[in-house]
Order: sequence, then structure tokens, then C-alpha cells
Amino acid sequence: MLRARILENKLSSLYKAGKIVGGVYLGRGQEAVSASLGTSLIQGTDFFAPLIRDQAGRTAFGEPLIDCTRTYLGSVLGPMRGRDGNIHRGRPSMGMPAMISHLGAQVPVVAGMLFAKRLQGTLAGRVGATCIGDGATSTGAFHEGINLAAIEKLPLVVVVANNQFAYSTPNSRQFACVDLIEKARGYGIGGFSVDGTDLLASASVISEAVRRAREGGGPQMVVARLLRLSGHGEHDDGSYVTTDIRSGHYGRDCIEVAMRQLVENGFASVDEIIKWQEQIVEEVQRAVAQAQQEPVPDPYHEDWTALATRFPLSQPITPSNAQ
Amino acid sequence: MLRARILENKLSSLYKAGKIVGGVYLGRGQEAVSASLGTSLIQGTDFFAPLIRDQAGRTAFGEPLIDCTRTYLGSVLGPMRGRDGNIHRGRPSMGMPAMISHLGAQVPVVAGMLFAKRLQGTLAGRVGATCIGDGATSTGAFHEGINLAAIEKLPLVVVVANNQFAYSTPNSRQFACVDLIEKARGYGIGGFSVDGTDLLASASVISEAVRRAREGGGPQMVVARLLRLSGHGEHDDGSYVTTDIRSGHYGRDCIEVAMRQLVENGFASVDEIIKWQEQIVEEVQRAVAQAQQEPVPDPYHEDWTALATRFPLSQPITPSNAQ
Amino acid sequence: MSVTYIDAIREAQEKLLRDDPRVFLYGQDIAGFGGAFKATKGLADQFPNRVFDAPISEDAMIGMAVGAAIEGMRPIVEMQFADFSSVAFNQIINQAATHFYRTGIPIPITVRLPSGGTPGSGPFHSQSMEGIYAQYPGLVVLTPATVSDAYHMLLDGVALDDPVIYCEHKFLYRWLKAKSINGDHLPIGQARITRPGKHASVVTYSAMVHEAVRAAERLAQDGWEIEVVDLRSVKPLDLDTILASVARTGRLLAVGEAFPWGGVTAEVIARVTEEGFHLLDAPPQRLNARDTPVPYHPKLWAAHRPTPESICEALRKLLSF
Amino acid sequence: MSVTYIDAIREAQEKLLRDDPRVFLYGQDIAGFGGAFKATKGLADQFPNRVFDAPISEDAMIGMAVGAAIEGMRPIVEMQFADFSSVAFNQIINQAATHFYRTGIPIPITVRLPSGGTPGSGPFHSQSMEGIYAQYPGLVVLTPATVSDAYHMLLDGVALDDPVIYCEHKFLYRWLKAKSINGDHLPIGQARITRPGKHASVVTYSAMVHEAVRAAERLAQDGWEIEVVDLRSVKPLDLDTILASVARTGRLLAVGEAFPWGGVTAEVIARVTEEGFHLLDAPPQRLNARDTPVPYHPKLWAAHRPTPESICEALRKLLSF
Ligand SMILES: Cc1ncc(C[n+]2csc(CCOP(=O)(O)OP(=O)(O)O)c2C)c(N)n1
Ligand SMILES: Cc1ncc(C[n+]2csc(CCOP(=O)(O)OP(=O)(O)O)c2C)c(N)n1
Ligand SMILES: [Mg+2]
Ligand SMILES: [Mg+2]
Repeated sequence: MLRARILENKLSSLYKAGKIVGGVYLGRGQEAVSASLGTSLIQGTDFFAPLIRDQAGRTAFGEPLIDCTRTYLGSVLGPMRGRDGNIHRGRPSMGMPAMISHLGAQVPVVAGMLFAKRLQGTLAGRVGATCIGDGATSTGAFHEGINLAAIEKLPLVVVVANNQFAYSTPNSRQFACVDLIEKARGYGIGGFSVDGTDLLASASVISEAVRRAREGGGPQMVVARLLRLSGHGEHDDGSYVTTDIRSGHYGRDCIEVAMRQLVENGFASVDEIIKWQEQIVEEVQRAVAQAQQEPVPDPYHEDWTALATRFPLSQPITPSNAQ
Repeated sequence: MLRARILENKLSSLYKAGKIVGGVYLGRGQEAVSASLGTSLIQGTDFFAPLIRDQAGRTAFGEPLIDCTRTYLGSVLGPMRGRDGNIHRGRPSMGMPAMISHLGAQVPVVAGMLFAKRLQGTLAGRVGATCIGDGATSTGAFHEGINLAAIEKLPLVVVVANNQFAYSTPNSRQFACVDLIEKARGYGIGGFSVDGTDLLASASVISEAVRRAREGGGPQMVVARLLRLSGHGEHDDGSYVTTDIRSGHYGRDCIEVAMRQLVENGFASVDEIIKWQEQIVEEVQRAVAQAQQEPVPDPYHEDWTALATRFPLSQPITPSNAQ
Repeated sequence: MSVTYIDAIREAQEKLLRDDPRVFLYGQDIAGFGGAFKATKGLADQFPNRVFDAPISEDAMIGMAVGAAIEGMRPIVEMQFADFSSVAFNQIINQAATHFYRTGIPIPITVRLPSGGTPGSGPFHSQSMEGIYAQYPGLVVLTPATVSDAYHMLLDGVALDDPVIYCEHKFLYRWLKAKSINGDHLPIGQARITRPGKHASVVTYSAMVHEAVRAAERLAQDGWEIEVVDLRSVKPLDLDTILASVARTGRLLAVGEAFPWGGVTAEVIARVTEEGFHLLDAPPQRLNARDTPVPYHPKLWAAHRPTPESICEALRKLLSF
Repeated sequence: MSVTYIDAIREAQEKLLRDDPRVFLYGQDIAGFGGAFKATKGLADQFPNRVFDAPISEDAMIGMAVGAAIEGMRPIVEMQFADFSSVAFNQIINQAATHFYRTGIPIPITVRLPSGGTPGSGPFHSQSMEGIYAQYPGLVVLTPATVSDAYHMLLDGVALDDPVIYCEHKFLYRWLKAKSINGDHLPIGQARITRPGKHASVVTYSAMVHEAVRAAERLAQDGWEIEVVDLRSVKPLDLDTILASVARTGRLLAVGEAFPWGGVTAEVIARVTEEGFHLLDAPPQRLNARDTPVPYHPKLWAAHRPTPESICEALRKLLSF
């Protein structure tokens, strides 16, 4: 999560310097939750569909730094080759689907990935996870996707990061239940709540939810309460978040809380953390520098086709790997 | 509800005789619930968006018999003028919207009708209601519509007729919660359960839900448990409903239960009921006979335009009733 | 013995399930019940755990199929009616259609859309959406008009690596019969000359192929030889075959059952006039459904869509230039 | 002082709220925040209880607007981006568009779609959906290209009794400025000759009008007089003005920013060739975006959509026939 924070701070200053292609949406304040999910998952086995505030989860799941900087800086060598950008990047073949913007739409996709594994007889021990915001719980896609996963009893973990706002819209204009976790029962799935500014709490609750899903308990929903510590995107000053909310409990910085927890529990010393920080800053610098000197996409080398099939076909095709 | 049953029996035999235009979808077994809702509503004040199994609710809300027979028998004088049919018929200007087929889609429409009344300052004392099946609770439209109504705290009553099947699909392939009513809490709205084969129970629970909504309690959801006593449509023999289910508690006929209740509670004598029946049979016959002798739509008299505006316009238009 | 169009669809799915372990079927009421139109009758019994009843969640059905395709499966999703794909629109056009371009990972899903009008079906059980989906890059849109095409194009469509919108016409389901399922097998993307002629070309697809052939038969009595071109796939569109036909006849009428603004007929005419303007001896004409929702009453419905009569009329006008 | 295109949209909404008590605004983040693009800035303060933040529920937003319209209101719904209307597709095309035909009760809702590409916006924040919605009977589809049209067409659109899809181009928001909001006010359904000419007609709309004018200016240096026709509304389509232009020039190029299959340019060409074939001295040409999702990187994006260069090239080809 520290890596994510440092990386995102760098992205933010690059954005302000006009160096970024497209928008910048940060996960500041949400790293504890996102990282807890990412570290609970096993790359190569599990699926993880990150959303816009999941830099920490991506890093924890194993996404290389360079995938990020290449995309933000417009290198054609990035995973999306300039065709799609920044927060949309993914590597579906490595278990990390590339989100579309439409909120909620990744929920059934992860369910389908798991469904495939069941049909292939390799589901055991695997989970699929995705994060989602409070606002996205209002989408039909979220509802249909979770319900479908519940019917199929798939090992899907949905972490709802309730950061109290969807862009500028407060929870009061987004839902009317007392707590989003009350939805879990209505879907017949497991439900957990946690203080998302508390790394240890988040890690323990989320890993428990992941464990239950992994062991056959069906879909699990975790609602983490927290606050986005930046604007919706870097173009937004987030002035609609009142000082009351900012200075309240959820306004505290999960990174600071985490550092304290690490030190207090003897997981790391202050010196060690400072050293990590320095290391990460350097890694980030390197990844930025590398991406910056790479070529950008060239329209003349684009093949400009959206189809995998090259028409016209001279004869009917037969499936390549049917048996 | 008796009227609805007799009318629908007639429609069923007309269908078998090849006299009906389009399909026939009956509410047999669901009349107690539908009628309870219809009688709890006030025509001219309230809104009612009936669905495919709501003949009883329509009649109770005040829809004339002739609207029904005209539509089924293809008279051009029916409310849809041959442009749309049977179960889709409505009279939106009389508070009864005309459903589209897409399940769940009427929920936000009723919410919008109520929202308009709030803006116009005439919401007080009014409710809007719609029925929906167990299957339709899986739609994104249902989810978004109820959630929106809950946020706006609109006096919307949604009656879920859980007849255990969506076409042939059993509840177990439709949702994973123990009872659909558990969804109410997740939306932050009122929730009621009732045995939908029991008229007195249905009437009391549904009228209570309507009362709460009318008095400002926000959206209410009623889940009625029952069984469809016919196929999905008259083309379907419903053979997927096992004898176990048919002979179980919810397999009983709500009309028989209701008659018994009426007689036992001294609301009506058996003789009176028989007299009603005879009267209704005659009314239905008349409505059928009248519709049958009316003209069918004539393509040469159709104006074949889907727009209210007649283009081309010779000059910019000004709103007709702007102030 | 004869096979119907819907038999062909069922047979194709049976063969796919038998031959390709990556294939599974997902749709409302398609398992035990065999589907609203019985296109999957018996398949759940034959192939346990390969045919699944879906909840009424079209958007999630497609999303789930996309996820399964990412992981190597080849799902076939049945929409109960094409019209209901409107609630799955986002997953189809934004998730499935863009995926290969964005990520390089293909999404070989096939979405079966029971399409087109039948009497008494009304505005929400009659739509022809091929011209909507064809607008989107990344989709292949198939519109079989014959029993054998219904069979082969479903097999071929599932074999393609791209998302396929398979528009099967409900009117043809039981009405259209053939002696054998194994007719002339053309590759996807190639049109067929259904009936050769020399005075005018009717370019059409799906159920309208048969109405066009009827119109051609009537005009044959007056000595006119009308060529009927069956597009088979509306995206990709086989411009070569169309241009060759127009080169022979000099006259073009494009016929479709969809709404009149845009759509397949407009695309056909725009492509032909752009590349084959000099081949045309008369203004190319179009005939579509009327610009209203599909009406419910059979009398209105019959006047809403093109018919042999209205096709004849359009052809006579075209021939009179 | 100058007004931008987005100012005009804001002003129109302010005027509508002031003059017509039936109007209200509904959309994500449009109240206190004033909208993602600030098209409703300050309006919630000025008109308390007339401007509402919606949940992220586009389908329900439109369903709710339809219900409100049945009861006499004139809602304006803002989609945060046109692309997100894909999840409201069903309520737009099946509920709103069919309602008047089915019931005789009009649905005067206006759906504002921030449309079209801008650099770095990518596949899901750049779409041009006018050619999708225009296929549906019962919808009016507006595509203003000027500051004054943005203003007047929003006023006029809300005054129409039909559901209006108002496609406002994001690229024009702040880039396009005018001295006054009150330009030449044509009725909806009427196209405009933006620039008169005599050698060829470019028929286009929205942001592409400006690219076409730039192309025309370049070709003017070589003595070519290119006429630019701004459709203004793509449905209804003003065929009379288009035909009159083609009659003057004999040459037609249709330009659009949407995907190349079908859509506005195909409809324009099909209509012109059907009714004005004899007016054409050369094959009518089309120029659209490429057949892939809208790419993210500005370098790819600029090559994906028509540009003054590619319009010039298409015109030179057209003029050389
Ligand atoms: C279907 C859809 N509608 C609208 C948007 C535009 N949009 C992007 S992010 C956002 C707010 C999301 O809020 P939330 O789900 O709470 O996530 P957060 O940004 O707070 O992490 C909106 C409205 C979208 N992406 N998808
Ligand atoms: C979005 C959508 N998908 C599919 C259908 C087709 N369909 C019509 S009725 C029905 C079953 C509905 O089941 P339920 O909601 O339980 O109502 P019931 O018929 O049992 O009263 C289906 C799948 C539809 N009308 N709308
Ligand atoms: Mg949020
Ligand atoms: Mg049911």
C-alpha cells in the first residue's frame, strides 16, 4: 500500500505537470482495504478485477509497476497499447480483467471466470474478487451480478469501499438502508463490515471473507467504511466533502494508521519503513523514467480492427481447439 | 377476483378456440393478492401498474371489462387500438400505465409518477403500486427502481407475487436468500410477508402496506407466497410444477379459500355468491359479444407515426402550457 | 423426413456440445424446459452440467459469458426474445465487443437472438436488432435465412473467436422446412445468390429472403428476372457479391424487416453507391418496416413489414426507371 | 464577452427552469456539484427542489423520467457521458420511444448525452450514439453544432412532446465560443447551410461541422467551393435541404464521427440516392470514424475520427470523378 501511495503521489504530480495521458483517479485513503484484498489473493490461481481506486490491490496482487507507468505515460508497450487507458488496464490472461467504465459491470465477469473454472473442474481452492464503490451498488449490473453468483454459489468476494461519496453524491442520495452490508442477506451471501482506515482490521476481515469463499461458502460481501482522501479524480478538489467529515474518524489516513500499527506490533521499525519508502521512490522513478522514454502508439502501425477473425474467410472455419 | 377468474376462464376457452389475438397469460391462483392490492387503491388518486397476472387487480382498480375483451379480441376500440395487446394494455391518463414486456421496467415508472406529484405539490395521500414476480426480482430494473424510490422516500408499494416459478425456472435458480422479503431491509424500506392464497390475510397485509406508504412511510414491499394455477401462458401446460408442489399448501385455490372465508365470516351467503357468479358470467358474455362485433384495426386508417410532433415544423415551437 | 429451421438450431447446439467441451448453454428456461421455443429441447438431459437455466438478468448473463470466455469457454447465451437483449446492451456492446481490441484476448461468445415479427407478438417480442448491433466494432452479426444456414452458421459462429450476434428469425422456426440440414455451406461473411436474375437485384436477409423470392416469382410471370441476394451475415457485409449482382442487373432494391432509419438497407445502399455507382442504371431503392413500433394486431403487423406485394410494388417502380 | 457551447446549455436549462414549472433536472452530480461538465452549475441554488442528484442508476433515471412525464412534467435527464446511456437503453428505446404510439400519451423527456471524442477519453467516454437512437421510431435526435443551436435546440427540444435525445458534443463544450447565444434560430428538423459552395456538398453534424468547414477553407485555397450542410437534427432528417444542396453541387460527402457501419452517413446517402440519384455527378462518399472502439491515446484518437486532412482527401477524391 505504501508503494501504491508513493506511486500515486507521483502520478498526481505528473498530472499536474501535464505529463499524463487522460485522467488520474487515485485510491488515496483506500489503500488499506485494497491492499488487504490484493494480499489475500494468489496470483496465478485467483482472479482480481480491480476498479479505479485499486492501485494498492493491483500492486499487492502482483501487477508490475511498469504496467502502470506505461499506461499513464502513454507508452505503446503498456498492457493496453494505447487503445485503452490508465485505470482500465488489465491483464485478463493473468487473472486480472480490464475494467470497462460502466460501474458494476465487472461483477458478472468475475463470476463468469469462476463459472468457467467450475466447468473445467479446476475451481477448487480458487476465488475471484472485485472492489466496488458505494455508488456502484445502485447499478443493475451489481445487483444482477451478485445475485447470479449467489445462485451459482461461486467463490466471489465483493469488497464495497463505502467512501461515503460517489463523485460528489453522498450516501443519502445513493441508498436508504442503514448500512450497505444489509444487502448481503437479501442476496443470501456472507457479509462483513470493517473500518477501512484500519489496516489490521481490514486485513483480518477481508482475508476471512476470502477464506470463506475459497472454502466453498459462496459469495461474500465486505463493506469497508472509509473516506477518499483526494478528489474523485485529480481534476476535482472534492470541496463537497465537509470539514466535519474530513476531520471525523474516517478522515484519518490509513497509511499513517498502518505505519503506526506496523511499528507498535513490531512488524517493522520506523527506520525500516523509511528505507522501504526510499526504495519505492527509486523504483517508481525508474518505472516512470523507463515509460517516458518508450515510444507512443503510432496510428500507422495500428491494424485498426476490432475483430480477432480476419475476414474474408475463404472457407468455413473449424474450431481451433475443439476435441 | 371472482370476476377476474370468470373472465380469464372465458379468455382461456376463447384462446383454445383460436379466437384470441396474441397470447393469453392468466392470473389464476393469484387473484387474492392482486385483488387485495387493487381494492386498497383509489382510482383517480393512486397509480397502479399491473403486470401480466393482474386481471383481478385491474378489475378491482376499476378497469372496465370491455377494455379487456376489446384488447384480447382485437377490437380497434380497445385502449391500445391494436397497436399493443392484451396484458400490455393500460390507461396511463387514468393512473394505470401500460406495461412494456421487459420485467422490472414499471417500477421506476411508478416512482416517476409519484415524483411528479411531489413536484406538483399533490403527493399527499397518494400511493403508487405495482406487482412483480419472483423472477423479475433478478432484474437490474427492479433493483434500480426500488432503490431510487427508497432514496426519494416515495409512497411506492411493490407486491412481489412469489409463485415459485418464473416461467419454468424455480426459485432455487432465481435467488439465494431464504425469503425474498429479506431484500426489503437491504433497500431500507418496509417489508411484509403473507400467504397469498389467503384472501383475508392478503387483504389485511396489503392494505396495511398501502396505508403505511400513504402515510409517508416510504416504499413498502410485500412478498406473497402462492402458486400459479395455470401454465405460464395458455400455450404452456406447466408440467415442470411437480405434484408435490401442486398438492402442497400453496397449491390450494385462493378463490375457493376466499369463498369459504366470505361465507364463514358472514360477508356473503353461498346463494349470493352463486348469484354474483351468474351476473358476472353474463357481464363477461356481453363484453365478449360486444368486442367481437367491433371493427378490427385497419392499416389504411393508421397514421403510422410514432411521434406526437408532426414534422416538418414551419417555425420553432413554443411550449403549449408553459407559464 | 424434413428438418425445420429450429430443429437446425437445436441440432447445431447438440453437435457443439458433443464436439467441443468448451461450449455450454446459458439462458432462461433452456434446461429442463428446453427453452421458450424449444431450441434446446432435451439437451440438458443429454449434457448434464452443460446447459443452465439463467435468472432474469440478461446483463449479468452476458457479463458472465464474457468472463467464462476469457477463461477459455465458448458460451452460447439464449435471449428469450431478441427484444430483451436491450437490457444486456451494455455488456454486449461495451464489454464483449471492445474486449479483443482493448486487451488482445478474444471473447468467443454467441448470443442467440430470437428475432423478427410474427402476428400478434407486438412491440416487445418482434424486434430485429441486427442493424443496431452491426454498428458496433468488434461484433459479428449473422442472419441465417435457410435451414442449412441456421445449422452451419451457428456451428461456424461458435467457432469464430469473436462475439457473435446470431439473429434467428422466429417466423422461420417451424414454418421453414428443408429435406436436409446439410445444404450448401458457405463461409461466414459470404452472401448467397438465392435466385439468379438479370433485371434487378433484391439484397436482403433472414425472413425477408423468402418474401423477396415470392415477389420474384410473381414478377417472373410478367417476364422479369429478379435476382435475390441473401446477405447471410450483415457484419461483415459481402460487398463483392452484392456488387457482382448489381453489375449483372443494374438495379438494386434493399429489403429489411427492421425500422426504416439507418440499418442494414442503408448500409448496403451507401456501400454500393460508394463503390459501384457506375453499375447502377436506376436509383437504388429501399424497403423497410414502417417507422413505428411493431404493432400487435396481425392486420397492422402485416402492413408494417415488407410483404411480397410491397416488394413487387417497389420492384415495379425500380424497373420502370 | 463570449459564450461557450456549454454556457449555452446551462443558459437554456436556466431559462427552462425559470419559464416552465414542468421542467426539472435529474442526473448524477448535477445539483450542488453542478454536473461533471458544469452544465448545471448554480441551478440547484437558483431553483431549489427542481434539480436532483440521481443515484448511479441510469435505467431507473429514465424510467422515473417517463413516469414523471406521464404525469405532466418535462424532465431533463443528464447522462454523465453518452456512453452510460447503454445501461438506460431499454427504458429509452422501449419505454419512452414506444409510449406515444402505444397509448397516445406523449413522453416529453429530454435526455442529454455528452457525446463524442476528446483526446485521452478512451472507449467509454467518447461515443457518438446518435445513429443508434435514430434507428428507433418515436425518438427525436438532435445534434447541435453551434452555440446558438445548443441553446435554441435544447429549448425547442424540451418544448417538443416527444422524447428527445440531445447529443451535445464534449469537444465543443469550452472550445466553441460565440459572441451571442442568440444566433439564427431554425426549427427542429431543419438543416442549415453553414457554408455555401458549388463544387461539392459535405453533409455532416455536431463537431464534424467545424472540421468540415476547416477542410472547405483549405480547399478554397485551390479554388474549390465546398458547401457544408449542418444537419442539426439527425432524426428527423431534413432531406429537402440536403437534396437542394446536392442539386447545386452534384457531389456528396457525408461525414460523421460515429462508427462506420450504418448510422447517419449511411442514412443520408441512402435517402439522397433514392430520391436524388439524378442530381449526383459522382458516387456519393462517406467518411466516418474507424471500425474499432474509440482509442484512448490522443495519437490514435486523432487518426480514428475524421479530420480536416482526411475530409480534404475524401473531397479531392470526390472532386476528381
Ligand atoms: C453506469 C455508470 N454511470 C456513471 C458513471 C460515471 N462515474 C464514474 S465514477 C462515478 C462515481 C462512483 O462512485 P462510487 O461507486 O462510490 O466509487 P468511488 O468513486 O467513490 O470510489 C461515476 C458516477 C459510470 N462510470 N458508470
Ligand atoms: C427482461 C426480461 N427478460 C425475459 C422476459 C421473458 N419473460 C416473460 S415472463 C417471464 C417469467 C417471469 O417470471 P416471474 O417474474 O416470476 O413472474 P410470473 O410469470 O411467475 O408471474 C419471462 C422470463 C421478460 N419479459 N423480460
Ligand atoms: Mg464512493
Ligand atoms: Mg413467478
